Amino acid sequence: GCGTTNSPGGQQNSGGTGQVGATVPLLTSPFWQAYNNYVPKMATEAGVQALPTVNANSDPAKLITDMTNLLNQGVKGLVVTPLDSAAVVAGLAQADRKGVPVVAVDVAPESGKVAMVVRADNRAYGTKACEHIGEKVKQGKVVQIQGDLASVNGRDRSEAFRECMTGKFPGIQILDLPAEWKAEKASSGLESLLTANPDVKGVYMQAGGVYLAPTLQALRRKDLLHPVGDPRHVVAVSNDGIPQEFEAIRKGEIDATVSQPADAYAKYGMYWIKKAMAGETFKAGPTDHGSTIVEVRPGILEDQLPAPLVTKANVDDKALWGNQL
Amino acid sequence: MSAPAAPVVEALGITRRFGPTTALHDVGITVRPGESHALVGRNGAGKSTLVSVLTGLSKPDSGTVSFNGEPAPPVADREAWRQRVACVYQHSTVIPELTVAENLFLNRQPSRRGVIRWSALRREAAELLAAWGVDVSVDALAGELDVEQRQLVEIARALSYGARFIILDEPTAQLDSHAIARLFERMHQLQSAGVTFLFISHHLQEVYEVCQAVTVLRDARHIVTAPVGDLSRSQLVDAMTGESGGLAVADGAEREPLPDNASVALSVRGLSGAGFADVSFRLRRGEVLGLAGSNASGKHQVAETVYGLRKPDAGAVEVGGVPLKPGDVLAALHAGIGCVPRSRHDQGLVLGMSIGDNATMSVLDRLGPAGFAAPKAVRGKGTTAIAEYGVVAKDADQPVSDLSGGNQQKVVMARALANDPDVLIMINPTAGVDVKSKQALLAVADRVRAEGKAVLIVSDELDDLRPCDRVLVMRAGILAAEHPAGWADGELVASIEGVELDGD
Amino acid sequence: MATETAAPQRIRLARLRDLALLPALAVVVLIGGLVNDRFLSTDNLVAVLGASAALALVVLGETLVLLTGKFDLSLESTVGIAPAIGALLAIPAASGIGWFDSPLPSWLAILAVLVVGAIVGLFNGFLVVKLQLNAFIVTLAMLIILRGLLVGSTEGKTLFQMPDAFFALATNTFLGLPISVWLAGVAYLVAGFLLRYHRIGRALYAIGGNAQAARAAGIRVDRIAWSVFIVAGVLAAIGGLIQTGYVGALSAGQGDRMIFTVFAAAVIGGISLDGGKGTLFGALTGVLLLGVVDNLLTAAQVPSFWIQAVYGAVILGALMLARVTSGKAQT
Amino acid sequence: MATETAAPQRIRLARLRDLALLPALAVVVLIGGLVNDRFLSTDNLVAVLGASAALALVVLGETLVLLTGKFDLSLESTVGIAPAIGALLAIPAASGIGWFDSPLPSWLAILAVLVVGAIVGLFNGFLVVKLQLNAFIVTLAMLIILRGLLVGSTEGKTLFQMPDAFFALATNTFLGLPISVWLAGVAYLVAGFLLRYHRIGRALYAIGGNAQAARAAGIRVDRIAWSVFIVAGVLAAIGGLIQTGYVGALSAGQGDRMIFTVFAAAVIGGISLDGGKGTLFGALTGVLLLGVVDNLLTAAQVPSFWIQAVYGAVILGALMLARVTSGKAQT
Ligand SMILES: Nc1ncnc2c1ncn2[C@@H]1O[C@H](COP(=O)(O)OP(=O)(O)OP(=O)(O)O)[C@@H](O)[C@H]1O
Ligand SMILES: Nc1ncnc2c1ncn2[C@@H]1O[C@H](COP(=O)(O)OP(=O)(O)OP(=O)(O)O)[C@@H](O)[C@H]1O
Ligand SMILES: O[C@@H]1[C@@H](O)[C@H](O)OC[C@H]1O
Ligand SMILES: [Mg+2]
Ligand SMILES: [Mg+2]
Repeated sequence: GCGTTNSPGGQQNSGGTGQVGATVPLLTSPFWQAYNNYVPKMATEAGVQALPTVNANSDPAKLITDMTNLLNQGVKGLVVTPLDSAAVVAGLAQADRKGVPVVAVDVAPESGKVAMVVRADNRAYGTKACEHIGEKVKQGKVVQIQGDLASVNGRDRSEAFRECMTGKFPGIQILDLPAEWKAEKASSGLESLLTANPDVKGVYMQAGGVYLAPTLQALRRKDLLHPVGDPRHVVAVSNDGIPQEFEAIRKGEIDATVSQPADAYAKYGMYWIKKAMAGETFKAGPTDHGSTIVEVRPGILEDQLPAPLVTKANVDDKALWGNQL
Repeated sequence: MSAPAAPVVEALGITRRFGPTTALHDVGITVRPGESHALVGRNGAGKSTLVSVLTGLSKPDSGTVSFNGEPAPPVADREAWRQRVACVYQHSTVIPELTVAENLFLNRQPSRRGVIRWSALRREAAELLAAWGVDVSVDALAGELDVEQRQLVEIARALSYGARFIILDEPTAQLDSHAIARLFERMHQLQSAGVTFLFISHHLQEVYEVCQAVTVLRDARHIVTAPVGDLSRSQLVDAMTGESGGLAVADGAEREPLPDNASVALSVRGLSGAGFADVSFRLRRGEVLGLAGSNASGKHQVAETVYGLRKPDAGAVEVGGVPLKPGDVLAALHAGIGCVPRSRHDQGLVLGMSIGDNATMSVLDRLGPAGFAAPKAVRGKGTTAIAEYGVVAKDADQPVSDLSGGNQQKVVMARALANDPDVLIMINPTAGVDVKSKQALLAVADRVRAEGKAVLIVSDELDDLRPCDRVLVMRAGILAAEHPAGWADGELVASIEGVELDGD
Repeated sequence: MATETAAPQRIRLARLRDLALLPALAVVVLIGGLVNDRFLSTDNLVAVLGASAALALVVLGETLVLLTGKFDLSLESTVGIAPAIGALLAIPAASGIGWFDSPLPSWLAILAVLVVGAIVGLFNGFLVVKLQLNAFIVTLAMLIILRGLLVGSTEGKTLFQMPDAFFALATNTFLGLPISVWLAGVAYLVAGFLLRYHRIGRALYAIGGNAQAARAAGIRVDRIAWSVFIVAGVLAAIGGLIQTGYVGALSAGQGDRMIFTVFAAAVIGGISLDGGKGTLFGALTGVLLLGVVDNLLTAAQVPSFWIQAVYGAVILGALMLARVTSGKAQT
Repeated sequence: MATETAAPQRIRLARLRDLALLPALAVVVLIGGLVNDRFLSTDNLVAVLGASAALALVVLGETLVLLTGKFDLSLESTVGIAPAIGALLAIPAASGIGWFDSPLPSWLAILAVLVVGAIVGLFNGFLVVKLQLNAFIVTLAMLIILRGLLVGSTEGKTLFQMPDAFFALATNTFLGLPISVWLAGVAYLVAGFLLRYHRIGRALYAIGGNAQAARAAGIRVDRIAWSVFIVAGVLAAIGGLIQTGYVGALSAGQGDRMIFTVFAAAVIGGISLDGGKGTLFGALTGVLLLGVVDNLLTAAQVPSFWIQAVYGAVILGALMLARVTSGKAQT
């Protein structure tokens, strides 16, 4: 297959069978909830015997404990969703000691042994959002509603967004709103900012799953919710790709969103773990599903799944996971 | 003559258990209309428990209560109980964070269509207190009153319910003689107006002073009920203790006078602080000194300052000729002072901890090497204390919260003496303590004196002061008089109250 | 007599406790006005109030519980679960998430929100008042259970599809203020009035101050303490409804960690964790202080990495200022 | 005499308080063994211990503070900030995140971790004991400040480039158990011994039971209460170090929300929030119960959407069981 090499009878630990443990980082975000629902479905499709998912509840230490517990239960493969690129390494080491292959989803570990990383580029989300907003706004103030500053995804998005803005759109001033993935912080914070700066021209929501509704509510309260095309329209770009974001795009309430592929995360997580359990090893190059494997750090291969920017033009695309629920 | 009216209250066959403890065993009591009926017994005899049954606060396991010949209302109907009986409980029932006015009218605040009328409330409260001669602002928080004021407020409140039957559970334990006199005067007035009292006290002379009948409880059982005239004081004590033999408290007047060369154990010079000024006295080895005065005289503050519980504004304290660091209890302990503090519940005991723990609390650094205080050593000291002070308890591991008031006081005494002090300060040492225990506690003071140490007894109870070689009297914060042993009761009382007697 | 002169001064101090936060609040508002010229605009003040309404109601509930000397940590979860159950009753099953094919009418669903709050309070009260379990740990367990039920019953999904009535409290306005703000205002006035002028209100203080004494005075201690849990649950449910409207959706994380803020507001507002002490006015100043600081820090664009530290420092500063101005040790 | 018969039962009850959790723990372990045959394997039991070591140390610190009748919420933030500052001192600036070009040697950096814990405790103690500010709200403010400082000083980045010494506690083993477990075990033994056999330990109980009486017995109440804050800070710092080693990195969220678990463990273990009551043995059973339940729920394959609700329900169940077996109201 593309991007894979069959290892000739390498460390065949279970012949590709046995139970697989899967984690989720948190369940209070619609995005991860969708992922959580895709896991058993995609596992069945791939013929992988997955245990019920385990929720780390935003606690990196709990993730390590969960991994330990799963390994002690004798799983033969792990599909983990690290909360952080570094704060998973101890878990990876344990899996390695037991010869259990690991696929990491959403976050690439800093080091340690993983068979494959399945993720879309979070920096690219920030850049895409910046470009879309920058093109339309050019000059003026833009709010970015940040995630939890202690989370790697939120940080990547923030940094990329800011870098891109300063580089490409020097006329734009960014107002930061750290909202910790929390709806009410987004709502009240945005209202404060809009009151202090009635001339805000654009908003970047780093997590549409949490921030879409409060953003729209705040805009509505400040009487700034005008459809795309209206000169008073505040450009809004979101991130995640849940159905409600698509709905808002259709209505012209927001301009675009980056679809973070929950389905593909689950699907290729299972796809790679199955192969890894069968003893296959992989190398950089194109895959059989249109993506490319990149060696992001020595020894760490990443299947970089596409995360399409969804606008009015492609919002009805059936291939988007947000249109399949 | 008409048939005798039904008793105001009649309790029959009352049994009340707390877990395995039987606090009341088949106890009965009958209180006749218009009388003042005393209820006496040693600490833990069951008096307060009987009170809580008679006021409907706790339901007996068996037995019946009736008022004026009718069965008592159901326990849930507090209102009905309150019309039949009012009570000053032994333990404070004020709400510290609420004002005096509100405490007086809690849950019956004057209101119009459900809206409390604060001005009326304050006015009625002021009237109530004025009628009682209680000199307290109705706007003061109850928690900031001193013990006497608080007690008076509680008494005024109990009387204001309009019940014709009033229970007073040790109302005089914390009052000074002035306040007690006022209370008795009031009781007389009410009694002539037809109010009936049930009165509990460990001061037996009070029983003879205000009561017509007396009931004795012992070990949860009813022993005797009789007109006070029918029981002599020693018969009463025998009934309470279950053994014969009167009371003997050492009297300072019967001792040899101190040798002139007795060295000075404690010297207080020009001590001033909140509530007292320029107090000086010397206490010699082998001497028992009394410090008397009303609650407002500042005597407690002086004693607490000497022990380091308070910082003085001016003046100095020397122990055995060595100046003492002010405001430092530990320094006082190391200098050889021991102290029975004013309130055993506030300062004397950690109720949740054992007898051993409490008895050793002031000497934790002396139980073993490097600060070790092995449970064995603690228990050992506790066991010794139990034997030495006659504490009625199962063993040294028993939490002091389990003990009766008098026995708790003995543990405080053990703590004060744990460091084998050269100077023993005892503040209100026998408050709330039964006659027999009082005797035991004062005997300790005498024994300590006999060992050549010095004792300072801070109290206004004559019984407490009797063992003293001399008594200093404070009034309004200053030393006002000195009485050598052999004083007459009336003379000392007058001195404490600041009333001049003719021909002294 | 010594105490007589002491008394009036003491009282002044006791009252000061409730006003203790005003100087701090004034300082923050002043700084706000200097830093940002729109800070004192009507718009912004309305925004602060609108953002604080939900918190204010939950703080009200918690304050009542604290006054009786108990604890309720689970209110934060009620903020999430109560409106969620209402929403699940009101959203048609066809949309993939509701419970019934023909869902309840809005008014009934909203009533259900309140009922859920009441039931949670009833259960807490049962465990704490009747079974005499430790309030802290019981309501912590309830917090976890209810949060879990919320995640479980919505499968983590955010609910968007509720009828408009669910959003009305936060979105509709009257005389320029959101209904939620009026509601919170009225709730504080009514509760504040009852606490000061009604026997039931005074009973709360009595119970928190000395439950045994309250019982001796004929106050039905258990019944009232239990009722307070129920009232607090209902208030938290209303707070949750307001939050839902304010945010425009109901995520499974609604109310998460809110209890810290609730306690912070109540306690810096002078409510004692030991019971029986504090007033609603104090609690309200606590809520407003937090709301104003939040607003101010965001508008001032304190670098986002440092905003939390500054927020904590401002609370600590306010606390110390309150300590100095009221001159009293805090409990 | 009546009291004499009462005594033995009272004492038995007082001791039962500390053992109250054992039946619940036994039931959970039993269920674990039935549900999953690997549950009682050495591997799994070691895993439970390893996962609980950090929590155990923080609970130890909190227990000491609670025994004296105070509160410290900020311990959860110390778990993050203390090792973070040590790490920033030990990582070369060249790596883009450390503070010094030539960083401190590991041992000095680890000493710094402890010192940071001590300083935080010192500051808390100053505010609570000296200035007599409310412990709950002071340490809540500190919690927020320290969390903010952590996010600010790391710019939210996760630290993982520390020298190996930072990970040694959790990764190195001795006789099959991680050093962290030995350390926690020794800490509990020593502290438990001091609490029972040393005057300082007895003084903690006395202070928590009745500070006024303790003062009147010559115990230096303020000095000891203050010291306890410092000790708790140091223990939390060590807990943080263990956590760092356990996770293999130090994220800016380390310790986040931990304080709930800390209180849960201490309180279900019989430590009273009113002070002066409870033992370390009880607290330890609380820690183990939570660790075992956590492990069990994963092993029992409870669906993730419901796992939290079940966790809460188990805690509540354990609490009720403890109530029944000890037969005592809980405070
Ligand atoms: N709430 C309770 N729980 C358990 N035992 C109790 C309780 N109240 C009282 N007792 C027990 O009942 C007995 C009687 O107590 P009670 O308070 O009636 O004594 P008392 O005669 O009032 O003593 P004192 O003179 O010290 O006030 C005591 O031995 C005590 O141990
Ligand atoms: N929780 C309890 N358990 C067992 N016995 C109790 C308890 N509380 C009180 N008692 C008993 O009730 C009786 C009276 O209480 P207590 O000893 O506190 O009165 P006291 O010391 O005389 O009070 P005061 O100093 O206020 O006059 C005692 O016999 C005591 O044993
Ligand atoms: O990456 C995630 C974001 O997209 C989601 O919506 O919320 C939580 C984050 O972990
Ligand atoms: Mg009594
Ligand atoms: Mg007594």
